[in-house]
Amino acid sequence: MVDIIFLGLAIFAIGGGFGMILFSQPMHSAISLIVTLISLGGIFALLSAPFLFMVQIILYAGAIITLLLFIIMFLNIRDDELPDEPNKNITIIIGAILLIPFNILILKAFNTFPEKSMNILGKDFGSIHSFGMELFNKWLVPFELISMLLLASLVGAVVYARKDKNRDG
Amino acid sequence: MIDFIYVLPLFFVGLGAISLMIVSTFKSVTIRKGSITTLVFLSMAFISNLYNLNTGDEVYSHYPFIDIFNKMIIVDTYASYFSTILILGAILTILIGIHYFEKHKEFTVEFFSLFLFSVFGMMLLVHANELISAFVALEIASISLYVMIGFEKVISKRIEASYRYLVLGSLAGVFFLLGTSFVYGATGTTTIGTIGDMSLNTFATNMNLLIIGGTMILITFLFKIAAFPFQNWAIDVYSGAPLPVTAYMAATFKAAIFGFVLRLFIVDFDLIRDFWDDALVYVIILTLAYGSFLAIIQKSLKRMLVASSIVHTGYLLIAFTSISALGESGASSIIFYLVAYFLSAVGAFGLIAYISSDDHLRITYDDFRGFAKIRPYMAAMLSIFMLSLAGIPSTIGFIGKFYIFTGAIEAGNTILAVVGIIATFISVYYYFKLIAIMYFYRSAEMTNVPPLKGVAPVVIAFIALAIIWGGVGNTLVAYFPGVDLLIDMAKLSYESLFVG
Amino acid sequence: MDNFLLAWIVLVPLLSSLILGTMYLYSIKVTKIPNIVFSMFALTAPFISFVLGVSFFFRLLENSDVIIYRAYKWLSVDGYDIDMGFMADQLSIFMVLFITFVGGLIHIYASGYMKDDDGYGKFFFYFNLFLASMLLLVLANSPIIMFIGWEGVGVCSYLLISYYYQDSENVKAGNKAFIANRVGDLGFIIAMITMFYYAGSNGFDYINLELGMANVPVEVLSFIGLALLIGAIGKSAQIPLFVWLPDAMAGPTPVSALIHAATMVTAGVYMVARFHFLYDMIPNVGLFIAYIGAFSALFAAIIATKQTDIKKILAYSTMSQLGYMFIAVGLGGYSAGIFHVFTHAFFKALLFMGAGAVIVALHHEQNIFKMGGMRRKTPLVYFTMLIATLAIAGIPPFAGFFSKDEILLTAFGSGEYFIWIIGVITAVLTAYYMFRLLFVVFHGSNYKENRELHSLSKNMTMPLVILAIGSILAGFIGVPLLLGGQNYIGIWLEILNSKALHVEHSIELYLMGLNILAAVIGLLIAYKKFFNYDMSKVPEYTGLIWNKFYIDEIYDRIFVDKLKKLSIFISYKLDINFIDKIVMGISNGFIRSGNVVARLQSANTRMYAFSMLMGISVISTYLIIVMR
Amino acid sequence: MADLLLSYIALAMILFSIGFLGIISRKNIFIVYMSIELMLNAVNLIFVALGRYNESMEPQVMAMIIIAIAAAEAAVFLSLIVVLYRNKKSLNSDIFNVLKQKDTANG
Repeated sequence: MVDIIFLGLAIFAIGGGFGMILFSQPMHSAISLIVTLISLGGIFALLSAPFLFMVQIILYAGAIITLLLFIIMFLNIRDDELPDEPNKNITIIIGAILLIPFNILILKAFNTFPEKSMNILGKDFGSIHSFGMELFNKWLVPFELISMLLLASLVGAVVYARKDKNRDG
Repeated sequence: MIDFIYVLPLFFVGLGAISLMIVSTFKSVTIRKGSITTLVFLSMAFISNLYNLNTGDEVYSHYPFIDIFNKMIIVDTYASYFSTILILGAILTILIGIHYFEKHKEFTVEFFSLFLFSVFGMMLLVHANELISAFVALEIASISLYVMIGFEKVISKRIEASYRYLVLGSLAGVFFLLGTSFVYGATGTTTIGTIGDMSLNTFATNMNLLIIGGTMILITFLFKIAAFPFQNWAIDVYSGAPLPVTAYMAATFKAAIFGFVLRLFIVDFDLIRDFWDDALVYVIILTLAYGSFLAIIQKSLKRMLVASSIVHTGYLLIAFTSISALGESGASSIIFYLVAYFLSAVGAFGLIAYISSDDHLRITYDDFRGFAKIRPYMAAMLSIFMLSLAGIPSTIGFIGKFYIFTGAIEAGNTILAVVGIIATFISVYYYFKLIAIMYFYRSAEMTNVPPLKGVAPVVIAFIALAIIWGGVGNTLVAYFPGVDLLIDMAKLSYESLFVG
Repeated sequence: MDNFLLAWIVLVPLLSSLILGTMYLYSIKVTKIPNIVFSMFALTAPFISFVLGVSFFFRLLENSDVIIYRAYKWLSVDGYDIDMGFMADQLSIFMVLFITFVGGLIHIYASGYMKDDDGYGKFFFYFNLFLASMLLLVLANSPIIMFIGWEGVGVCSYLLISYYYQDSENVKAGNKAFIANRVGDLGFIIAMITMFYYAGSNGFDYINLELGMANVPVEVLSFIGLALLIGAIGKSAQIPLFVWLPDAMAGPTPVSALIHAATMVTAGVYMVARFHFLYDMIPNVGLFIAYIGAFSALFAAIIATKQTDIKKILAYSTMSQLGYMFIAVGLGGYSAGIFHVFTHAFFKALLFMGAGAVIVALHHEQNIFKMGGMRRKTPLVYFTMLIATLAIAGIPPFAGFFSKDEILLTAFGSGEYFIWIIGVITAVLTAYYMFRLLFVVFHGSNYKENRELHSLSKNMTMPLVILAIGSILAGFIGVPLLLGGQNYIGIWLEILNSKALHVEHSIELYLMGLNILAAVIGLLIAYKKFFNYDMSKVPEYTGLIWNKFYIDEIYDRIFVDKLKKLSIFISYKLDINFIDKIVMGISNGFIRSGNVVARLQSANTRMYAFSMLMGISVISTYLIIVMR
Repeated sequence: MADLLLSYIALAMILFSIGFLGIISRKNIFIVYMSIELMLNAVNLIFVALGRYNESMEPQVMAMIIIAIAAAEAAVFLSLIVVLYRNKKSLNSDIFNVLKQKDTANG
């Protein structure tokens, strides 16, 4: 049963990924990406990470991609403004061939891992409580640093987004 | 309390960044006020950092707030030393850039906020003792830089450079995370020091994964310092950026990256380094060749300096490969060369930024025809920077190269030393071309050359003096970056991370 | 005790140069400083150094121990120290003496030559810097310190050759000199690194190197020797790195005098002598050096016979004489080589200064066939030039005779008869082209009478006289035993000479006679062809028919025509087409590769990402292969 | 299948590769951005899978931090897209080549 769920989610994730890079309309791509992200959220749930599952759905699919969609609609791009991409498929094929050694390398390295059960663990593992304990006991530094990072990106976004007063000059 | 003193430099810089962010909304805060505030915060950080650095001959290693920070931040002599370089670099960048920022009206106070954020990120990077924290620090520095590059967003090439750096930088960053995940998979930890301990106990099967993880991290590292085959972005991004930012990236950011990578690779990745030493030889040769070829054809001075910074990356990597055989002295030659390059590059970029800040008349070599006639002091300073970059004796650049090449030979990498020396000879061509053009050609029409006035030229003159000073002899150098001290520090960071 | 004064030999010109540089900046920025103030600082420096040199000379005379002064520790790597050290031994002090003496005279001369130039202060700033670099090169106690001086000499020569930088040709000439020198420097550096690697473990000064060399395999020694030789060839303008020397005439004449007589070009000879301990162990390389010297000597002499520019003739003659020196040092006759360096310094400086005086007098005319009859106008210059010409041609008892004789004796005594024959032929040619110059310039008739001569100042003529006296007397410090003399220079530089020559006294006498004969033959040919040369004629060989003597015709048919063709071939075809092309080809190759690289910089984000992908792919493949 | 670590890693690597291919093949800057997001997600998947494998919470926290980093990057990237679109009136990254190496000067 778990296998079937995993397989379904994986197919959706991969299909969404391919859709994302193949659609020429950014809107369609973004929707494909959401499919992938939600599938990934499901896989997180399979991997005993319910909290991350929530975060993935709410924060990623819900917030970040919504923001992306908003920007796409905000710019209101017409079809004829989209770049002409005649060599897209050939590049993808060449790139895929070049990526083969990279994938082989990594999969070979993981292949030697001893087999171990990956069933969903008990209630506590991956719950908000255990997650919070881990975060605030051990990972406080990066967590706090994230706030600095967000501040920096906030300033950056403000700089970029504001209308320029010297635009004419 | 003592823990707090240790993180005081970081605290000041971070505080400065947030304060400037808040005050940037007020109209009354001008660029000048903003830059002075930046300098005040940086100076406070500098002084508190000197306190950390100056513990006599004792070297130390300390994890502040160990129960909360969980060994993710380390304060040791090594990190304090790098922080000194970084803060000093930031101060010099601001001092040299004031003129430039005032002349370009696009710049606002937010720029200084972002600037301090990036300094904060870089300092954090050299203090980081854990891969994820290091990545966050790297991202703080990078994101600030992306925006700083594109700050004058009405200029096409600025935002283009920003875009290119953002896309490729993020792409490279993903490899860091991928590497981190592999390292975690192989050892079950991401804390520097523990990785090394674990790697000694791990089964040989997982060793491959650790090596792959280290390689992925190395890819990010090679990208950020613009080494072959990840060097393409450098010339575009650097030449698209405003000149003071270019100087800052080429000199200071590179130092921060090396600061972190040296820690990581000295402490934990002995194995990967041995594994990579053979391959790095090709990377270095190609980096040197690519940079040299690119630099030799440039007509624009800025692009030439940028292309030659790729060559200097090659020199630094030569020292990097010598570490496995020489340990401390290999590491210290990198640190010394970083300082040498940092001074020369900041001076050269800064002076060109100063000269071309009013108008954009002096950009190519030809625009400097007969420059010595009109501005002899500036020409002399520019010549000093070129001499130092080319590594001519009695400049600090020569001593830096000397350490690197002798180190490479001692470590048995004679080929690299020879290639490096050939690259040096080629570099003489493009550096001396400027000197020759300034001194030996009839002057072109020179209009509106900025006079020697204000803070920037004085600072640049001091840098020029420091370059000569550093090249004259070891007696003086001993107090300057301190060769013996460097060795001690490299030693300590090695020991402390295993002990602590 | 007073060893620190050794450093001051170098420091005095250096300080003087720095003072001059500051003063010059002040002078162009604020108020003009009169030339006399510059002269005061400029001209005293070499003589102070000279006096210091003399004092060390006497100390060495009393006690022949090497004097070493370590100023401070310059570099320290892992407890391995390199000092800023100076060393005075017989060789270096001997060099210092004539560098400062001849250099000082050239300074005086230059103060007259350059007196109307705007950049008077700048000129002496470079000049003294040049002198300081040369002295550092000579007095250094380790190759690294020597290299600083070596580089300094290169940079200063570049500055001085391009001194009249308004003309882009001159800048090009300076560039050429600089590039040729850089090629040599590369050899030097490679040699240093190899030496350091194999023999530098105990220290890198000459004494330790000499000790360390003992255990180095001979192939490595040969490699070091050859690499050093590349450096020496670059500095001393030997085949194939000589291309810069004739072009270097673009600088003011005192610069040519300084570069050619006492300083830069002798650096290569000095270097070989300095590393005599190395070359003693590898006689094959030494022989190679001697051959390079011999061919350079002949080659340059052939070219010189065809030149019309007075300074170019002298330039080629320098190259030719340097060839002699290389023959000597290559065959282990270090004292003979240094002796020739010494005598050459006098007469070559004199020749250049005389030429400069003629050039100034004729308002910067350099073609000898537009001069003529200068004997009456400038008798003093004529007289001194005559002495110098006699000296360079090797007519006894002038200086060049003794040194050249000793070199040829060395070649003969070492059994290298081929080199010896080349040496003798070159001697004939030397006498020929030098007297050709002298006769045409000073004796030629039918020149345009109504020309006004620029007056020559005392500053320019006085050094001529001193050097003329020097050119007469300099040879007497090395009179061979055979003539009842005492070979002082051989004794003084005894430590260098490892090889005893076994030549019968009678043969030695024959050889000496042969040398004189060679010089006289050259002289006579020149006399026949050029004495009272008709200046109104076009300066080409077709108009010169002196075929009353059968021997002339033979000579013309056998030698001159062939040599002329050879000379044209060498100087135009070979020099310009071949050697220049190689040099330019290399640099063009770099630029072309640069353009290829530039094409990769397409400013296309996707392409950059793609190249990253390729890099990652290659790295992954590498890892798959390496990891089992 | 869902029991094997390798299958999760394989899925992650496929997604990672797709992301990389998107960057090299697409001119549309929106899709370039989405590709980077996809790559980050692939790395997250590896982390979470390894966390389950090691029965450790740590990687989940790391994944969480990576999501936050992605959010920060998103803010900058999206605002940059707006600037680029205003400046160039196009989404085609191939036409952003002011910085191309030319024979003439550009500083």
